[in-house]
Amino acid sequence: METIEKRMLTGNKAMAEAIALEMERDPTVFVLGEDVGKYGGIFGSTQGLFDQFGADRVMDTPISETAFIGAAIGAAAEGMRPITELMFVDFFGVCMDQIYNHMAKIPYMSGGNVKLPMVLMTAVGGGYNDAAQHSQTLYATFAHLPGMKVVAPSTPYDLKGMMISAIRDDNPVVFMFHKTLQGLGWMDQLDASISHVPKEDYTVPLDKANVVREGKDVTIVGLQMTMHYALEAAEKLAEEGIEAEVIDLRSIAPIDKETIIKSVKRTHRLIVVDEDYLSCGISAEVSAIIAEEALYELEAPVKRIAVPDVPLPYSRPLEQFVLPNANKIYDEAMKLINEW
Amino acid sequence: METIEKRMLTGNKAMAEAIALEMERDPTVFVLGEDVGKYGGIFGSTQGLFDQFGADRVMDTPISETAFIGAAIGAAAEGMRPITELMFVDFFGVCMDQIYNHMAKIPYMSGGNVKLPMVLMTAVGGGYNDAAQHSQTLYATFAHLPGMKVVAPSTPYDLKGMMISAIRDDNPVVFMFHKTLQGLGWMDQLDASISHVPKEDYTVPLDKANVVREGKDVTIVGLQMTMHYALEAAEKLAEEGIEAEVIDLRSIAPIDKETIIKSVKRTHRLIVVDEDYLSCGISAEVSAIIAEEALYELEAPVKRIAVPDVPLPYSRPLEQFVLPNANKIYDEAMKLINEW
Amino acid sequence: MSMTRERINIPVEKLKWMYETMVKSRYYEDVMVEAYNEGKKPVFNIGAGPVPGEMHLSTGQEPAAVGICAHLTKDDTVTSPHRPHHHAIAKGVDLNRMTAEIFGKVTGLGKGKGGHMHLFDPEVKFSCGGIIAAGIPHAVGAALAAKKKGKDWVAVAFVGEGAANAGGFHESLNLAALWKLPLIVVVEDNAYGISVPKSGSTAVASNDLRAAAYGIEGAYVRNNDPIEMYLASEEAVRRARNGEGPTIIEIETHRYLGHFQGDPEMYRDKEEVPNLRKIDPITKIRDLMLSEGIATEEETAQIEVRAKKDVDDAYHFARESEYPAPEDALKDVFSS
Amino acid sequence: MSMTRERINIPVEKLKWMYETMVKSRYYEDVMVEAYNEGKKPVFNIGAGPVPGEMHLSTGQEPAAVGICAHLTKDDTVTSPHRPHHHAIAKGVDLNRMTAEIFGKVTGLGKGKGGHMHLFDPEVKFSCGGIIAAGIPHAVGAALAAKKKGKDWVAVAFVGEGAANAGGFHESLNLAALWKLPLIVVVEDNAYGISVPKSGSTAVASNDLRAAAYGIEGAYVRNNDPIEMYLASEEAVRRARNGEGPTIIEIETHRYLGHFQGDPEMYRDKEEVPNLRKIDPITKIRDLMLSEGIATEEETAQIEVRAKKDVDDAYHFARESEYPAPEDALKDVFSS
Ligand SMILES: Cc1ncc(C[n+]2csc(CCOP(=O)(O)OP(=O)(O)O)c2C)c(N)n1
Ligand SMILES: Cc1ncc(C[n+]2csc(CCOP(=O)(O)OP(=O)(O)O)c2C)c(N)n1
Ligand SMILES: [Mg+2]
Ligand SMILES: [Mg+2]
Repeated sequence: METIEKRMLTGNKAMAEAIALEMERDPTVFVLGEDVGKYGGIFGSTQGLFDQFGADRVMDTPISETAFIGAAIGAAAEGMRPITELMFVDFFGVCMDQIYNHMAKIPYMSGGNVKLPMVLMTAVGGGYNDAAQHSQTLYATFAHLPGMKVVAPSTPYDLKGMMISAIRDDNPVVFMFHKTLQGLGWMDQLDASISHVPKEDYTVPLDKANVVREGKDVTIVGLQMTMHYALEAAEKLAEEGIEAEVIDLRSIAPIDKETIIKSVKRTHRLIVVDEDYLSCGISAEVSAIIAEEALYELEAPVKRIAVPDVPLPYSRPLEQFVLPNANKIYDEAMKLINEW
Repeated sequence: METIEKRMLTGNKAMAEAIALEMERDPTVFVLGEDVGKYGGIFGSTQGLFDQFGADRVMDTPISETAFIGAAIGAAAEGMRPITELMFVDFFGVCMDQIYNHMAKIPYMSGGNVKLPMVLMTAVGGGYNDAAQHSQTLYATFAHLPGMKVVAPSTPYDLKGMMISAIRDDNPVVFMFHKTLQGLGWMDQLDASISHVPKEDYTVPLDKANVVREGKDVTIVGLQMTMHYALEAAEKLAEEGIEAEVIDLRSIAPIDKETIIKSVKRTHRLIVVDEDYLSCGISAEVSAIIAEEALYELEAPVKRIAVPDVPLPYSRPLEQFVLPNANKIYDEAMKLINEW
Repeated sequence: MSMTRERINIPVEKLKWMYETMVKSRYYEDVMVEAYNEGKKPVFNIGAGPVPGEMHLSTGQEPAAVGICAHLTKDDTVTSPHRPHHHAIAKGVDLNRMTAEIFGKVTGLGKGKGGHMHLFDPEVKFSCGGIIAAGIPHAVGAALAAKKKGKDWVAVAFVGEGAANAGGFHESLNLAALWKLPLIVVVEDNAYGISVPKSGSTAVASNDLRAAAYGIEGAYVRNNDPIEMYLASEEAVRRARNGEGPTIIEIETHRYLGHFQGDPEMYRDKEEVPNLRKIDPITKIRDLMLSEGIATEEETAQIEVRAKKDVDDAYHFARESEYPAPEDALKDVFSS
Repeated sequence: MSMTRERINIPVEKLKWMYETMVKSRYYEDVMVEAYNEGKKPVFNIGAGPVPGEMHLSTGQEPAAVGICAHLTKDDTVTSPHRPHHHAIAKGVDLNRMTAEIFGKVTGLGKGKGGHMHLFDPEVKFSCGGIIAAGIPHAVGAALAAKKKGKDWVAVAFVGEGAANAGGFHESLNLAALWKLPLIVVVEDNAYGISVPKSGSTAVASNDLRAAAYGIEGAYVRNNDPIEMYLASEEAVRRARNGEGPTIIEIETHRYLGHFQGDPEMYRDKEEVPNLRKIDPITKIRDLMLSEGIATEEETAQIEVRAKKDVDDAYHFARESEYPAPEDALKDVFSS
């Protein structure tokens, strides 16, 4: 029997390692953002980088998201490869103009003559009672607007591999990492937030969904926390003899239609689970793709589970009520299978 | 034969008249925004108000959207009823934080103890080659985020009636008016941008779609320009003996599901036409609603026609290629009916 | 801190009120720290215990709040950022309902929907929020509303020194100065924005200098001194009520605790806080009142008892209150 | 305008370059106005004709552009707002491809995707955009890149006086000052932001005063004077190249035309523009060169011919170019 040594890393360390490897390889890569220096990023995304690379390449900024994200754009246009952090995605409203009107559009408006090889990383997600302004995922807010690749990895392995891909990509990439999947010591301890991560550099594509569990009875599409909930629900469903196929969406722009369609052709049932708001969300998009391109494969309505168009409430019973979880998925899957 | 005198108003005059009536009725109503004073609003939404009400109630602001929209929030919290204008919706990125994290959430976060009776009006739409930063509708960007009512009226009648409703509503209302439907002298002259508008005040609800043409063969849902294109397509389809039902969505948050579902139950076919981007757009939402709540009514896949996830290009042939129009709707309707 | 009677040119009742309010605020946070840590030991988990989520405490920063709120009535508006307790208490927010809100209870100011960063008490015109600098425009709006109503009400926006580099700070001050609105922006310079020292975020030494960019008055208060804060505020509030426009007041103050609870504080010297605590403004004001014969030991003891009782009552009210029903999450998005 | 030889302490070649560039810029816009109006008469329709969409002309504002660009090389960066022609021309943007872009042709700088408000010429590090103040951070980033690369390149961000009240102005200047970046912000005070006069938008008389908020240098150039602009810029560029940090230069300039073509201009006096045209800087610099013996009539005539030929060539290049294929709209979202 061969023993494989598993190198276990938390999500945040996987991300930071990816950045470190690219910074070693490429002197044009640098990081700027609030508390990315000594602090190592509020959610640990830059842990250790300041010590390794110093203040010139890991730059703390003032609370001036418009200026420093805009500066990243300006630096990228001059051939640098900046990685900038928007501390919580919830803060997008103070700097979205730079993100969506400039970062995302300049390559297009210039007819491809200006490239912006930059990464905008940002923390998403709730579930720890941080209330309406610090708990959102806002996946669709970014996926709706053209010109940026948008990814939301769910495992330490993907966090590293997709970060390396993002840094090397010549296009602007919005890299959403989920706080609870960073494996931080001061948050919920989740098995999923720590796993084997190879030491060397490797890439994971930015446009491919991942079938993380195969099954024939129902397709459950999720991303980040909702993908893990889907896996949990799938275990329970398996006990009832129901085999759920679980897809980790990972990339939300562009979205990997093929993988989803192929799966629905196999299972004929679809549930989309999303920690973002319901209306005009990723769950709507996946549902619409199927309604347009694989309608006749469906043997039941497409079910969406998402935050029901209310701001994230603070109090625990309220927040738990609106967030998706494994039980809700299980219940809906049972209904889809039994009632249709 | 009775003669009815028709009072023909352009869209912008209908809006301005609504505001004037409410300002006369209620001293707490006031307007603030860029060039809303002497200029009368770049798209005429405040035409004549400065002369009638003076600089204290029709306030020009600096180019400081965060400050003046935030100030509208602060004034609304103190019992005023501000109407504020974001000149082009495309500029939302410099002030979205005030809009979605504060205006939209304070009522909820305060448990209903703070009301924000305010209107944020904004111009949307392209088609006149104003390029990527001045041509968007961004309907879904607003509809995705909870806590604001979002409306997009398509006719002078509705512009007036919905504006009056919006001003009287105790909730924040985002009021999107389409530039081309304002009936301005310096833009495309469209029959639809001028119509009969009663002199007195009246209200049109903020949460009801409008069946503007009845038909039994296919439902076409549109809003603003795409609704007018749908009507045009319906005329052509009628020549082929196909009766399209056209729904003017009007309200995008909350969305009037019932009207759409009822229509699909009658026609069994659905096309959604949207001047916004495709992914995670209103077109996805409407499609997902049907896939979830009326799937078995469908006799053909749900077709979405929207801007294909590219920034709006400047050059005429390029822009025309990505925007919806009556011909595209006609062609898709023919396909839906002939191929399924 | 002003050490001679002649320098204490402020009414004795105000001084006592400031003392009582600082004691209350400090004790309130002592109680909250303990509640916050419940369920978070031995392993800290931000989402566990009766008070989950982020918790930003103002212990050490009380002078900023009391020095200006001593001049305000309930008709004046206060907006506050993510670190709001001292402002809320100084503005007279209902302590029971505020505490219940922080515990996520249905009796809270926001029925449990807001939490510690989102406290709204329209009765005393107090609000706060978690987005840096976002409260300043709201104060501008309140000041505008006051002007429109012909009242002499003022609006005070509290922000940290880090917030003075956000775009909203600039836009708001320009607008308020342009319209000569009764706005006062109080910048609490507690030396850090999370881990970033002021010198790492701010191109000028102090933010009162930025008043020049708006043609308004600026003042800098040193040494976390509540009396100097009172005096600077008196002048600013007077000008605002008189229609003379906005003021920026920056106060040097001290954050004794982490940015939020759970902050490892690797970015500052371990000696820093112990040294700051040695020059604590509450102790100093108490010593001053005693040495100057403004209050007796009995009186200060009475004040302390009263302040603590208010807090203890609020704490019990909060703990004994019910949680909202889960499905209430769907209510209050829109009012009808 | 400086009227004595001794005040003209700038190299003759620079003076001639400024003259030529101003003539070119002015003539360029004369040509563009005509092209813009094609298809828009008798009824103006913004979407009609060979040059549709908004058109913001800089006629009258040439001194701001030439005075500073005289000090720049193609390694220096310029970012410009919605009113970019004079900056683009002064920075040496490829006039053929720029014009083709404005006509929406496939030979344009952006293959027809950008248009007049979105001109990008990376060869000379020029860009512009339609969102107020949004180009300043890009210039900060270019300045940061220069510093990281150890070059003495500078970055110049042009904005209107209206833009100085936007949050991005403040954030960018603080950041650049903090990091001592080689940034120069040129504020073109043309008295209006669309219809709003400076006094209706700006709490201070001039934006150089705002330098105090960042501990940097500020300068105000009066009377739309290209020579004074040259001198103020010389100093600012020198400091920037020396690592001495950013500068704000505001210049009093004049917008002869509407905010955009089609602007009814009800907000300003009908006499205003005719009076401004009487003190036109191009005429004045020409008269000066002649009266001071710096150039002869023949030379100025030659300069004018050359400038106009460049423009005419560009115009013909643009008109004769093809439109992009409609389906090209789907390309260039991502590069591979
Ligand atoms: C727009 C925005 N950016 C970043 C943050 C994250 N954040 C919360 S508090 C804080 C530091 C604030 O510093 P300062 O203004 O000095 O206030 P202090 O915490 O010192 O009281 C930051 C960066 C935020 N809440 N909002
Ligand atoms: C963020 C933003 N707000 C508003 C506008 C609309 N707008 C375009 S130009 C302009 C006026 C700009 O004034 P100024 O900065 O003085 O430049 P000028 O037009 O005078 O050259 C405005 C308000 C915009 N483009 N972007
Ligand atoms: Mg601070
Ligand atoms: Mg101007």
